[in-house]
Amino acid sequence: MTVRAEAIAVENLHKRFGPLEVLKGVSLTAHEGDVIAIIGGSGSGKSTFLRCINMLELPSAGTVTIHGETIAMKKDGHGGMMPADRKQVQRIRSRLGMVFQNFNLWQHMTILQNVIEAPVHVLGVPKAEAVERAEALLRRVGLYEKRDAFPAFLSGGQQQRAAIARALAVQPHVMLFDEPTSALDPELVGEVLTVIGDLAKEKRTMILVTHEMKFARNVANHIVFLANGVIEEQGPPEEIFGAPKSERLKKFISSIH
Amino acid sequence: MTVRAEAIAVENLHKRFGPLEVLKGVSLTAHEGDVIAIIGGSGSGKSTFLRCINMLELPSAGTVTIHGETIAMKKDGHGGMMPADRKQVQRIRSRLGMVFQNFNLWQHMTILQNVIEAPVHVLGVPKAEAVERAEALLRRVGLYEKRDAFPAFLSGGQQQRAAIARALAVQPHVMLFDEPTSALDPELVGEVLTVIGDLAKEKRTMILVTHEMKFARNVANHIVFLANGVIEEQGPPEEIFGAPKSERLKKFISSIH
Amino acid sequence: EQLKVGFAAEPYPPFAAPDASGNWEGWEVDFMKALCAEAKLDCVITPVAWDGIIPALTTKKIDMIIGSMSITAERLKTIDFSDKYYNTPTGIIGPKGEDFDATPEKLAGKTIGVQVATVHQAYANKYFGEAGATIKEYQTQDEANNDLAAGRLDAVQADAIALGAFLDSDQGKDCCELKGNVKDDPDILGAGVGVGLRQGETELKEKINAAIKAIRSNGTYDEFSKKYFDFDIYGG
Amino acid sequence: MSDDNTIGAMALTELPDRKGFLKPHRIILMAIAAVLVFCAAWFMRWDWLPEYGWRLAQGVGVTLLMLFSTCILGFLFAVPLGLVQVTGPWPLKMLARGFCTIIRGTPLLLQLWLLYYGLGSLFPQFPAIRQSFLWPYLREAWPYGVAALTMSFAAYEGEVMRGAFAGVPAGELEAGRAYGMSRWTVFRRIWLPRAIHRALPTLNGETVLQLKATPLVATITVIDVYAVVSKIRQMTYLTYEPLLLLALIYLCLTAILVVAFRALENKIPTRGA
Amino acid sequence: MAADTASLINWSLLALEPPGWGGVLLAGLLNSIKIAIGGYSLGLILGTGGAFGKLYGGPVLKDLLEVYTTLVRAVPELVLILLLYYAGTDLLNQLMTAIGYGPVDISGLAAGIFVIGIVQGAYSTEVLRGAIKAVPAGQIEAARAFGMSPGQIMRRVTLPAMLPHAIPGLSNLWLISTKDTALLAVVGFSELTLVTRQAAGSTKAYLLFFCAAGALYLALTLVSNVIIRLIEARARRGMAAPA
Ligand SMILES: Nc1ncnc2c1ncn2[C@@H]1O[C@H](COP(=O)(O)OP(=O)(O)OP(=O)(O)O)[C@@H](O)[C@H]1O
Ligand SMILES: Nc1ncnc2c1ncn2[C@@H]1O[C@H](COP(=O)(O)OP(=O)(O)OP(=O)(O)O)[C@@H](O)[C@H]1O
Ligand SMILES: [Mg+2]
Ligand SMILES: [Mg+2]
Repeated sequence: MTVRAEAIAVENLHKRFGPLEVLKGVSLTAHEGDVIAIIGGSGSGKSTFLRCINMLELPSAGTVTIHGETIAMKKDGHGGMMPADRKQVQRIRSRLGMVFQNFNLWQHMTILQNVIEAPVHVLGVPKAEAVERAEALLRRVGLYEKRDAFPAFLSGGQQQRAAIARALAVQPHVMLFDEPTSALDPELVGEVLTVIGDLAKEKRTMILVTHEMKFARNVANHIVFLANGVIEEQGPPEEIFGAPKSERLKKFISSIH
Repeated sequence: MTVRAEAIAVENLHKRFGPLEVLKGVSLTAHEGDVIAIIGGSGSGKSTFLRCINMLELPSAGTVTIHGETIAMKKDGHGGMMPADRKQVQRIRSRLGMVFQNFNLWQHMTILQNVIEAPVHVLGVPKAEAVERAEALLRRVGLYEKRDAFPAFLSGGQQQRAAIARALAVQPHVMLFDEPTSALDPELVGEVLTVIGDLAKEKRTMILVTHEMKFARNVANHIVFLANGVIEEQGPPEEIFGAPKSERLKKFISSIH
Repeated sequence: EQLKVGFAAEPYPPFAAPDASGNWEGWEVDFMKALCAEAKLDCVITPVAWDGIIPALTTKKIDMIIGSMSITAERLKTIDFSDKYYNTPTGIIGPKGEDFDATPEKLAGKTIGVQVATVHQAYANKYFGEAGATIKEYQTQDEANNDLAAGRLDAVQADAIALGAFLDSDQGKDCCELKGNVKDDPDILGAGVGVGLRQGETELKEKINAAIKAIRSNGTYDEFSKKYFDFDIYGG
Repeated sequence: MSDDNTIGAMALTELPDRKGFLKPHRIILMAIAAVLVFCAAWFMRWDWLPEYGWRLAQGVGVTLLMLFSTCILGFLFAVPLGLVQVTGPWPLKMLARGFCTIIRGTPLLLQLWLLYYGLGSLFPQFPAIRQSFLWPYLREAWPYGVAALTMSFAAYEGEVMRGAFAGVPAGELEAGRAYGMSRWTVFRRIWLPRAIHRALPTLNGETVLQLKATPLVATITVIDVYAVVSKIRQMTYLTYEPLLLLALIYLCLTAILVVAFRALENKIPTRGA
Repeated sequence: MAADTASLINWSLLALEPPGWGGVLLAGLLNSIKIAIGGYSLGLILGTGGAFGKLYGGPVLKDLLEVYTTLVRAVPELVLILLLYYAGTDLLNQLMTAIGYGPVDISGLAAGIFVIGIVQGAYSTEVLRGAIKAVPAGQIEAARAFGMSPGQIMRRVTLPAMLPHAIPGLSNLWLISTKDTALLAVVGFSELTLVTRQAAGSTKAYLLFFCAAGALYLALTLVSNVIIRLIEARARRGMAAPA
């Protein structure tokens, strides 16, 4: 397992919101091709952890290393930390593809424009090339026909697939998913999970927060159970779901079904 | 059964909306103390029938008799009919208590004001007396504490109970209910049905359109099954639910469960 | 350097009013042209709302005022004036057939229109207002005249020449007549009309005084005045 | 166009809330403001104030009289204007819509002058009018001011009432009919109060806008507070002081209006928002 | 007096060539439009800055902007125009003198644009602030997650995304700015209303000229409405039809 390069390494991450310490020292390493699923109860800090990775939330302590490059942090004067170099953060962010629970597609752009936006305006890819790649991606997620529609006119499942295409368009080192299906009507969940499952088969590095246990089990090669701001237990899916050790995890798994 | 006086008699009611004939000759008699439940598929004309009784929709043909008084109709010149005497309609309406699917409480009045509005401004009851009666009614539906609240601050179930109190306040000969629970969250349905069930026990004359079959069965002494604008079948609940005769009714009942 | 000459934006015939092509014309326009030519100044007409014309001068939006502005002690506290360039009596007009004259006793109880921020306003308030007349103030002389014709006023007090022009017009001919000139009060009505200037600009003031003297003596003044008046407007 | 949410942006309809108002930087800002006010009081000329105080008060009275009379009158017209546009027969509907469009499409100042100088100068040409009992009023300026401001308020508020009437849920009106109310009772007891309630926040903004429109009547010789201040400016030749005082007066009047409306709105609470 | 009634419909007074006053009116209208466009644009710039300042600025900036918008929205335009017209140009001149330049010449047009712009700036601050607040936070977060810089986020996401929400308010502002130009008549600026008054005063055909000016303003409004509707249809393409 160690021959593969490290894609992401998070060291001893802490995050507090005022008096509330949400993450109390979380460390996690993802190698190239890893698919890591983060599970845990509501409010356990899963989203916060994911958002700390690309600095949408600023960690209170700890380091994040993406592809060997550690995000430089400095004290912000209020007892917290802030990025030392904003340019570095922007560069690193552009190499992480994030998919949100609420899709967050830009409503004033067509689907195609959504997908080419970051390649063209952040990475500086020539427009023609970006369009070509975007069309290939849209075909892949089954939205080629809808490329000129505006997001508001698509179903939730279609919007989420467009959001995945948008994230893939920056050719990210790592894809981050925050509960990509929990805002969808039950009948639309399947189409999105299929797309994500296909990505996993291609050995794309992914970290995903999900409530879909069956899906996590099938798709991930590593499961992380977060509880109370720490990693309570982690391991391959068979162990976590088949032979959970900690009481908390046992309770969590039984509560799901 | 015939010793009781006739509360409502509808004769051969027709109603068309443009080219669409929604009611194709419906006759129904309710005696004092009857609780009649009207069931039927969506679009079968249940609401239209109920609304024709108090002339919220004008019937295209047929007569409506309330407590022996037939609403006088005349031709309106467009091939339809209209009430010959608007005052008569207003008088008769004020003796029918209608409860709507969406409650339709007046949002700019408190609950108490909603309840005394019609007695004071239509029937001319002195205000003090109306308030006294209204408070008794509100106590009965369990809303006495909320009497000075505005409708927007109540739950759906509370609003519907207030609407029932409002309808009772005019001391109606007949209560008309149009799907009183279908706009409510499932957990709120019970409280409203309890109130209606209590009214039924007091032998108050009621006609109610409902989708709650179990409730209809328990509460009504007569079930009317409307399909395609005609009464396909009617009878006591045991017969209708226990031994439906027509194919349509059989299919309808099986589709419900 | 261009000098901006403030004119009241409201028409004040026959002294200054814009015509249909937007050009300003009238006696004061001719006077300004002669004056600036004589003093070798490059002048442009800048219309300014009359009731804000003094602030406009002090805040340097304009450099002088040629607006039939009488030289009064009150104004001299704020601005400076050149020597007078014309002087005429103050008259009162009223509807034909009504019997009154320009005395406070006869005007008591009547409504008198004046242009705002003029010596006439101050005079009317002091002499007629105190005697029981109602003084109504207008942004422009023209509107006061118009309201007199429209029957909303009983009398209008203003410069006799401006009133004369109105009485000669179609509108004024039918309705109104001169009721007389008011008793003079130099403290309020001032010692004639002068060019308004900022205080302390003595150089400009001297130039203008010299120019006024020059056009008076070389006949230019009389020449353009003839076009408008058949008497000597410079006054005694 | 959605006027309702725009009016909040046009006219001040909210005042800063009191809780959490005092923060360190605010204290410094307020100190600076105090110094500015002190400088204004000290270095500018205010000696004329006592002399004109009474006239200013009268001017404020006239301004408020103008405001309230035209708002009330205008509102009375606005109700039928709005109603007709929702339910009226088409000729009336077109008429009402045309009226609103024309008034809203032209400057109030122009309307005012059109009435006073234009229409007003026609009247005396008809002896019948000149001899009628109306003539003493038609001679005055204020009826024209009231007329113009009323029409303006009616047109803007008529548009608002149209939206408010149309927005009352049909079910509530139907409930009224179902209880035997006559059409008039439904209108009087349900439709109108409900529409007014809906329009109240907008009404607040419109009233503030109307207050800000009142000084225009000074241009047709009505002596409101603006006219008094203009007069002070001419008598004293001061450029800034009277105008600053005038701004302050309007600021206070606006604040009073906003507070009053807030109290009115709170009588019938609405949920959310 | 009969002559006056006849002059009511003396259409030749409106002829474009002198002695008709039509040309003067049109020139006035052109001036009005220039000021309206200038003032509106200046207001938009101020408003954009103001809105971002109010939303994302420091506490002091926020409070100062609050004072600005409160004052402007509570005081009549007529008073503001007088204050700004005198004080604004006075201050500018003093400033220029203080830093060594002589007093600058401020044309009536520039002063008019400045005054209308300041007033409009306060209104558009509020309109734009509301519109920006209506942009879902997630859309901006998504832009950050893709590594856009703050400037890019504003240009590429925030501004275009808020446009549909801002357009009704901004169109109203435009209509207000065309009508507010009439107030500059009180400072003697020859826009449409003042030249109308001059024309009416000179010819005594008050009714005719005021009606003519009214028609011009109305035409301006109606034409604007058509254009606004086109713009709105375009800007709202991405919005689902209201339910
Ligand atoms: N911006 C914030 N300010 C204050 N508290 C926050 C903030 N964001 C999150 N929290 C708190 O941090 C805790 C963890 O939140 P987080 O969203 O990470 O949980 P989660 O595991 O993603 O839960 P869920 O499964 O419900 O999404 C919660 O208690 C939440 O209330
Ligand atoms: N005002 C109207 N104009 C035209 N058609 C109408 C109108 N009201 C009802 N209809 C039509 O009449 C038919 C019967 O409507 P009605 O509301 O009475 O059905 P319903 O039995 O109450 O159905 P549901 O159970 O869905 O409430 C429907 O096809 C409906 O579309
Ligand atoms: Mg989460
Ligand atoms: Mg129904």
